[in-house]
Amino acid sequence: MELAYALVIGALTASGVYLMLRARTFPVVMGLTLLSYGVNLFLFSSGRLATGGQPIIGSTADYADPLPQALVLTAIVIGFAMTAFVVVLALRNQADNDDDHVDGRRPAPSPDEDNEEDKGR
Amino acid sequence: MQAFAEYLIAGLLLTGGAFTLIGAIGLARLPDFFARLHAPTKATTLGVGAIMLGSVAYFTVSEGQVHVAEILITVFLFLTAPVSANILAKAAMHIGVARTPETHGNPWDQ
Amino acid sequence: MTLLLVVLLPFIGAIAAPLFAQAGRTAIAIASSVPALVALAALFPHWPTLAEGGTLVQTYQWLPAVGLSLSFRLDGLSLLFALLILVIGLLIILYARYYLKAKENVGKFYSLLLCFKGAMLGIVLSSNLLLMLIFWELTSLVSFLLISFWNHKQDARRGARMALAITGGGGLALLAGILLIGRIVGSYELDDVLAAGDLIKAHALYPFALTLVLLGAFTKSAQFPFHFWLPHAMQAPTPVSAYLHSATMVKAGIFLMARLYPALAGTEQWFYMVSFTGMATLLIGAYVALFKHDLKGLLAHSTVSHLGLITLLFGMGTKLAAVAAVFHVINHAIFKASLFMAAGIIDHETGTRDMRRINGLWRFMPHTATLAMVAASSMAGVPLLNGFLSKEMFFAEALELNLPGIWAYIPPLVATLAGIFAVAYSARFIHDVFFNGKPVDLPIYPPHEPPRYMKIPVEILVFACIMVGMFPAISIGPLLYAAASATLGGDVPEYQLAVMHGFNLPLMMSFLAFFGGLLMYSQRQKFFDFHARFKEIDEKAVFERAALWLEDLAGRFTARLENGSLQRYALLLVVSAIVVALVPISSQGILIGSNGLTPLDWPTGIAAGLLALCALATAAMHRDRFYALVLLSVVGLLVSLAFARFSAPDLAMTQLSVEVVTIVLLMLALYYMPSWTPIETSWPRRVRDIAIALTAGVGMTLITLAMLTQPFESISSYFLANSKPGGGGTNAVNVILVDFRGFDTLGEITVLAIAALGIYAMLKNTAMTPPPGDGQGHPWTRDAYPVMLRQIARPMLPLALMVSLYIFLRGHNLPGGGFIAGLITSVALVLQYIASGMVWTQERVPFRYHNVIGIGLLLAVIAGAGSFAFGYPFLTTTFGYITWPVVGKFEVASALVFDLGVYFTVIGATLLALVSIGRLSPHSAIKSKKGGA
Amino acid sequence: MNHWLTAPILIPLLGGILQIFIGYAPLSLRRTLAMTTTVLLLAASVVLLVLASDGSYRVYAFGNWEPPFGIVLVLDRLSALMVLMTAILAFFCHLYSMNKADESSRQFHALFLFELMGLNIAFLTGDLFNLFVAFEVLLIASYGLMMQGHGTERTIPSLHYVVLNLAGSALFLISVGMLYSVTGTLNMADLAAKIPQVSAEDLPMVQAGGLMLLVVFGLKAAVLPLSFWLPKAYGNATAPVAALFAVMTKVGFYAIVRVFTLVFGAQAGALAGLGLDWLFPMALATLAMGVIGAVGARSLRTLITWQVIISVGTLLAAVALGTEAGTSAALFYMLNTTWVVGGLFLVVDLVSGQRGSASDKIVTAPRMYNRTLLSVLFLLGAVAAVGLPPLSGFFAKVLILQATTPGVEMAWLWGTLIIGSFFTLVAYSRAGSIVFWRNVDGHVEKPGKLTLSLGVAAGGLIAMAVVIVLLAGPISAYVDATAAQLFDTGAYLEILDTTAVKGGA
Amino acid sequence: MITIALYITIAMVTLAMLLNVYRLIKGPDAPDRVLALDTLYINAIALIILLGITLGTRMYMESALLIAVMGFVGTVAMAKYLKRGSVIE
Amino acid sequence: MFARLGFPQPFLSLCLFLVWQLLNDGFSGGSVVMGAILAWMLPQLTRNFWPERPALLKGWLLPLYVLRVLWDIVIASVSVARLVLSPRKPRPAFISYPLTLEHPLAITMLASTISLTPGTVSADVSDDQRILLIHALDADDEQAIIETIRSRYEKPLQEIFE
Ligand code: NA
Ligand code: NA
Repeated sequence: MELAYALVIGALTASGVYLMLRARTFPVVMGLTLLSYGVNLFLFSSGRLATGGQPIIGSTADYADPLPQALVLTAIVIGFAMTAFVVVLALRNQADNDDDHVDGRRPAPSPDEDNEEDKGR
Repeated sequence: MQAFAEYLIAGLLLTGGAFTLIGAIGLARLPDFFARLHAPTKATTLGVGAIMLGSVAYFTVSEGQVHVAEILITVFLFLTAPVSANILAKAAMHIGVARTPETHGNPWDQ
Repeated sequence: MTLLLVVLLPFIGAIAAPLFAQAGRTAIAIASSVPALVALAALFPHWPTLAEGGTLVQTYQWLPAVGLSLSFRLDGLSLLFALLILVIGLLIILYARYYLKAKENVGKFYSLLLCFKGAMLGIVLSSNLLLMLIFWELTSLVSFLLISFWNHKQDARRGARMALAITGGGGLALLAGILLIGRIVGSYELDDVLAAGDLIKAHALYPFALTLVLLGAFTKSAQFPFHFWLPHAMQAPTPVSAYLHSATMVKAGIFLMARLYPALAGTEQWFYMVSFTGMATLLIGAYVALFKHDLKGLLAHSTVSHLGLITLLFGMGTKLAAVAAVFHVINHAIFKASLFMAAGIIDHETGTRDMRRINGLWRFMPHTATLAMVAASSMAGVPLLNGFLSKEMFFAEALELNLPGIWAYIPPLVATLAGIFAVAYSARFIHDVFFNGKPVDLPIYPPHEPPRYMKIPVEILVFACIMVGMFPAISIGPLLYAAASATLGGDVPEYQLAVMHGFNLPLMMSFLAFFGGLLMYSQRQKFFDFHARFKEIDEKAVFERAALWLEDLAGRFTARLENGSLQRYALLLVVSAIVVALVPISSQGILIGSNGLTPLDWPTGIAAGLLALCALATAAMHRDRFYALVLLSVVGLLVSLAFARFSAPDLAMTQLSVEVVTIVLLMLALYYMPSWTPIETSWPRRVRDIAIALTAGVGMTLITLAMLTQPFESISSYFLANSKPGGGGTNAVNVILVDFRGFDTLGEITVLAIAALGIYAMLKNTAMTPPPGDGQGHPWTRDAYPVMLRQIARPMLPLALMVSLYIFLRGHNLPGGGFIAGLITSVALVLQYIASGMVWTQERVPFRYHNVIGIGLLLAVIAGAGSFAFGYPFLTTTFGYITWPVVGKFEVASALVFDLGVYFTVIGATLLALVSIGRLSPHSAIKSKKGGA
Repeated sequence: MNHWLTAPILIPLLGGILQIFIGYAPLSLRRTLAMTTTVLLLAASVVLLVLASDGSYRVYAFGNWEPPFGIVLVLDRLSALMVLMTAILAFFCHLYSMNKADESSRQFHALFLFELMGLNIAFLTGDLFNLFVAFEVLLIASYGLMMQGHGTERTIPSLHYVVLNLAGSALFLISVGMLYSVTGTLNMADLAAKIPQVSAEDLPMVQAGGLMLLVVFGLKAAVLPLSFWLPKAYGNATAPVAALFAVMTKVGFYAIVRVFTLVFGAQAGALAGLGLDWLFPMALATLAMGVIGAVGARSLRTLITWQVIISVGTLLAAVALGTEAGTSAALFYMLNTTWVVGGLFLVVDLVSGQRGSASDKIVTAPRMYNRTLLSVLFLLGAVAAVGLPPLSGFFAKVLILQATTPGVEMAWLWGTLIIGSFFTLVAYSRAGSIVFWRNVDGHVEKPGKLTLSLGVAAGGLIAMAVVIVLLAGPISAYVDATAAQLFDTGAYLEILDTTAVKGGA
Repeated sequence: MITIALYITIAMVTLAMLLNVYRLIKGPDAPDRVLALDTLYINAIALIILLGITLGTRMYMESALLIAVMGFVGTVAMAKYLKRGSVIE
Repeated sequence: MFARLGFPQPFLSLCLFLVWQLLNDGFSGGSVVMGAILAWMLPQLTRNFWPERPALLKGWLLPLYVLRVLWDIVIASVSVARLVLSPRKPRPAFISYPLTLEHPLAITMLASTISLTPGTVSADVSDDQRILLIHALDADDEQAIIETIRSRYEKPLQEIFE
């Protein structure tokens, strides 16, 4: 069980990080979202995994750790606010630069400046 | 638990599962989008409905107290599934998704 | 108080002086003289004590933590320098009264001059090395402003910058040196330092301390190779040159060597570093001075040379040499100040300083010429003038220097050679300016004698030259003795102050220098031709080029690193995190903890597989944005299933609601963006990114695995135990959120509120052009609000409100709560916006979302602050049970009010954000004109 | 429980809520109320400093839940100092903003006040996760503030800033998870108590978590290699915002000082001094990078932004010495650099307003109307920033230099700091002399007006460099005591003995 | 018996999810993907109910209810995006 | 009468009352009181969002209709299941169904019913709301489908609504 759970977090992190390193705002936002899924699952599991142990007093015999759940709840909400903000910022970028490149609309690279981030633009 | 209840619950669950699966198979198998649209709207909705009923039965019997909240979910699904289907169909017509050549009639321009 | 007052007075004057600027130049000059006059009067009573080698120390505490005290010391040495500063300062004030034009900013000038005077007095009177350093750097700073007094001139700015860089930089080295001395001695008080000479010299840090201190001294006193700033500082108005660059500031380095002589001198390092630097400076300065066509340039290089001479004397390390050095400080200050003033008069009256144009001034200003010729003779070392006396002592000391072998000849040789040059350039100063035919093309013609009072300072100084030269013992003897005594720590050698010491080797050298110099001047054309073969280096231009080059290099280096690429910055962050996390993990290894793995049930396994698959697919398919978005939704759904699977119903619900709103948000944004991401990066870079992403993923997997299999104990049992009795709710998560850690939640809803406000502000005046059709080029459909959707949306609203109320009310005891309820309400309203449009819905919403946010936050605060009234801390909750007929027993909890705050904030924030984006749509604007759907 | 502890949080919160409601009220009313809030906050901060200066710890347990179970605010000398420093900076920035900057959106004052709230939570909280929440509050407010103002030039820098900080927040949560998964607690004092007892098996987890926390704080503080986002972000923000942000990097600094002396301090057993050996070279590299950036700067604002990075490097290098003296010196330096850099941002804004299209670029331009005043302010600011006497920067630098003990560390620190100061001096003198002195005739049309309040705001912050010198004795005594209190971690742990309030009034 | 039925039902629902993801990835058009997602939402409802029965608790019931509400809005938003571009206009 | 008591939409209020009972797993003292309050309050709160009154002339016929549809759903699902599982290729068709219903809510209900019942999905409603586009999964006889819908669903709905 733990291995599957850990692999899921690994997959979320890897895809999140990869997308975060892209050059356009939209994939970056999606990457951050994936990353935050991974992080939330991670933080959640810092109280260890439990089955049927919902921390509702009286509903079960053994309770899961409620604290990480509360923390993750806070983290989800904050993450939501942050995502909303960054999405709108990406929109502003699109509006201001008529482009959604994370570095804005940049002048064409001059020949002496071999800037590898510029390749393909 | 009474045997009758057990049969009922098991039957409802299995029926539900089966319809759910059939809906999914339909979604996977049917030839074009409009055909696939039928599967979840009907089979899956019904499947989930059956499972809900199973749950209602299960908890009502096992806890000896009426539990009907699941019905609300089912009602909800019945209300919304046709709308989802409608708007998805509109989207598909707009995009002009491929149809099987056997199709009679034409979709509308959007 | 006296000494503190002496130092402070000029600063007070500096603040006061500009106030007199309106009253005219005379008034401000008089006002500016007051501090010096008062200071002289204050110092006078101490003379008897000092003359006998006494010392006056006054100390006030300031910053004991640093070792810094307001500690002042008056002894012979500091008195000598203080007198130079005060007396020459007074003369400069008088001189400047006539030098500056009425329209110039005299207020600023006198203010800066007084600042400088104060700083300079601070240096010489400080008895705490750190305090001295403060004044030291202050002189650099003020001199920067004085040199650039005419800051519209490029040369003035450049000269000032260069001077600041060199002297300020030297000051930094001095700071380090002083801190090292302080570390060795354990105190910065001069008494302690001077008493600890042996300790210092024996310490391992001594070479460092010495080098750093000397760096400070050498830069300030324009020693080779740092001498070049001084000639370029001549862009300053002449009073400044006369004051700073002959008499005072450049002597600060000399003063420092004299002051720390007992503590630092007497070692081989000292000898070699100081004497060789002095020797080089002496020669180079004298040589270059001869060839300068600029009057002040000649004087400046001559100053460099004389400073080298004094340094050399200190470097020799004998007591007599030190006495000679102190003596030459006085003499040089006197004749050089008068020469600068004379040069200033000439500049003032002719409009130029170029000696190739200035000729035959004797005819036009005989009085000034006489004064200048006497002073220049003193500079040349002509007998009966003060310059001769100290130079004679210098020659004598040069002969006494016991270097091994052939090296023994070097100092006298250098001394004589420098003497020859000195005579030559002095001769040039006299002949080339006052004789040598007629003036050429002077800007002001004919030149006149300057105003009467402008010459008085020069007269006084020239008179001093003669007095000291002829009656040294009476005129300067006691002061020199006191100063030398203070320098040497009371151990003054036998020396005689006489006009003639008989016919001896030093006198021979003087004669040789005198006639050699005259000969050299008479053959000057040959030397000029020889010199012209070498390209003259314009140090200022070199410095400027170096600065530009440095700026350019730094700029390019910076731009290379700070290249504005988010991808790079993000990569650095990710790699940093990976490195710091993997180092301990890989070095000590954590894999599976002692709890081991639990078996995996296959539905969970399949769901986990699907989750991982869809996550990876999102990354892989990210170029098709809508597709990736759908995949992302699946991930979100599966994550919420995972929460449910592992006992977190609240999280499952929250995750799900948030995920849907997020997707709506992303789609709102995607409308205005390309629906397809182009390939931007080369494949090696993508491979690199994949490798890094995989490393991060593997790292997180390992960490998670280790974490999940370690045994663990937490504070949570407390929450479970107190949730019901203490918090009044059976949903421990909710009780944590609204009670145990309610403050987190307050912060969290504040974040939501701020985000929404920020989004609103960001989009307020933004205009976007939406694409006319989708990515495949289909125009959008006509039907904005399909009838079925509109019809179903209507009953959905009351229905969803009911559900959200249900979720809200039960949240304290069962899964649910304000946040989820808020999102359900929001989503129900969003459905109205989607189904019936912006304008239609907005017309029906009877409140501003801003106010909803405000009310939400306010409710939360009020719920929290209610406990103040009962003497409990913020956010303390209370609850009770009420029994009503029919309804039965139900709970009333103050936490519910807090949760209601959460509820409203969520609604307000979510909708404000979504509506702000929705408002961008031009469609909604057009519709609003028509008045609704 | 002393309710004063909540004042620096509740005052701006209530003020901010009020601003939300009165978004459409006349500007003068909004300004009056906003200023009132900031002044009240300043007053409360002074009260807190007075309270803290008795050297005790004051604990405020939210919800009356005793630590480590509830969230506590802990007031000690350090937090009081941070709160007051911020309040003073904020007062002047806010005053400055009330000229024009706050007209760019109706949300300005709300965002500004919420920013202060977040900062104060961060400085006062004694709970690691609450620190995360505080970070988020101040970050989201800072995102909003950063986007204030017209024009499009700040969008990209803000985007970079936001994305990096979102990634940073993710890292923060991972770190919290890692630490919680071993210690089972979030209260910093409790963490400090439990870290020494961590088993060998769990050690790498805590170590990795701690170091990732260092990366997070390092990102906020803008330590190399995580500092490149800063120059353009600060450089493009409106002046009062950029000036207020002078304190933002100090939050990272504060967090490092707080967490790494308390939780991973000398008593932390196998983990004592965690991260310091990473921090020291990175801090020096940051310092060097800041100097290089400053030398290469082609506009005044860029120069100041690199000064921010120089400050960070200097601060953290001193802290990374891991000594009481180093920390004390760093705190002294922090006061100087925060106020002065804030003031410089304001001065530069006034300068650029009077130079037309030349703005703050280091080029020839028409002469400024208020050249004398502005040049004096810039000069004073530069002197304080470079660390020349007689202003506060010098004393700070001396304290830092004195804090080292002979050895390799000393050579590196002294070398970098002194050589760095030299080049910074060169950069400032070049920039200042060109901007203020290399003029063409005439003035620009429609220059930015230098009103009294603008002058007071900019001058006030610069004048703090003088105030620090005048109060150098008491301040140095205070920071010494602060460092001593910080290093006496045993006393901090006593906050765990706090009990709930019994009975009501 | 219920246990076995439950087991089989869970198997069928899980399998259904697999098939849905297959359709989601295969496409070929965007509406197919949204349809698959919508079906996944409904399957998730079933799965949660089944989880509740397995665990013998009704604590997850509202999660299922929520998926029904939220999933619908999500689907509608996506479909509207596909045909109108502007979800809220 | 109901409107004067503050029940602008009595049918909606009834539904809401029942929904509350469902949510609370059946009737209890508390749920009835609360349900009644909400049934009164929520329609008030949201009345602006439902401007056009649903003209439910014979609301009591609705349950019958619902039962019929439920039964048809079961049938529909079975038939779809057969189709899905059988190897035979279906013969789909787009059918334009001329509406006689006029009220949009009635049209929506009809369209929904069609979507939930055998082999048909409502794909679109024409802009003038006079024609319904139906996609039939397996249409042997398009006219028969139209007739079935007309008699089995549209007629009863017309009775309920108009
Ligand atoms: Na001449
Ligand atoms: Na520069």
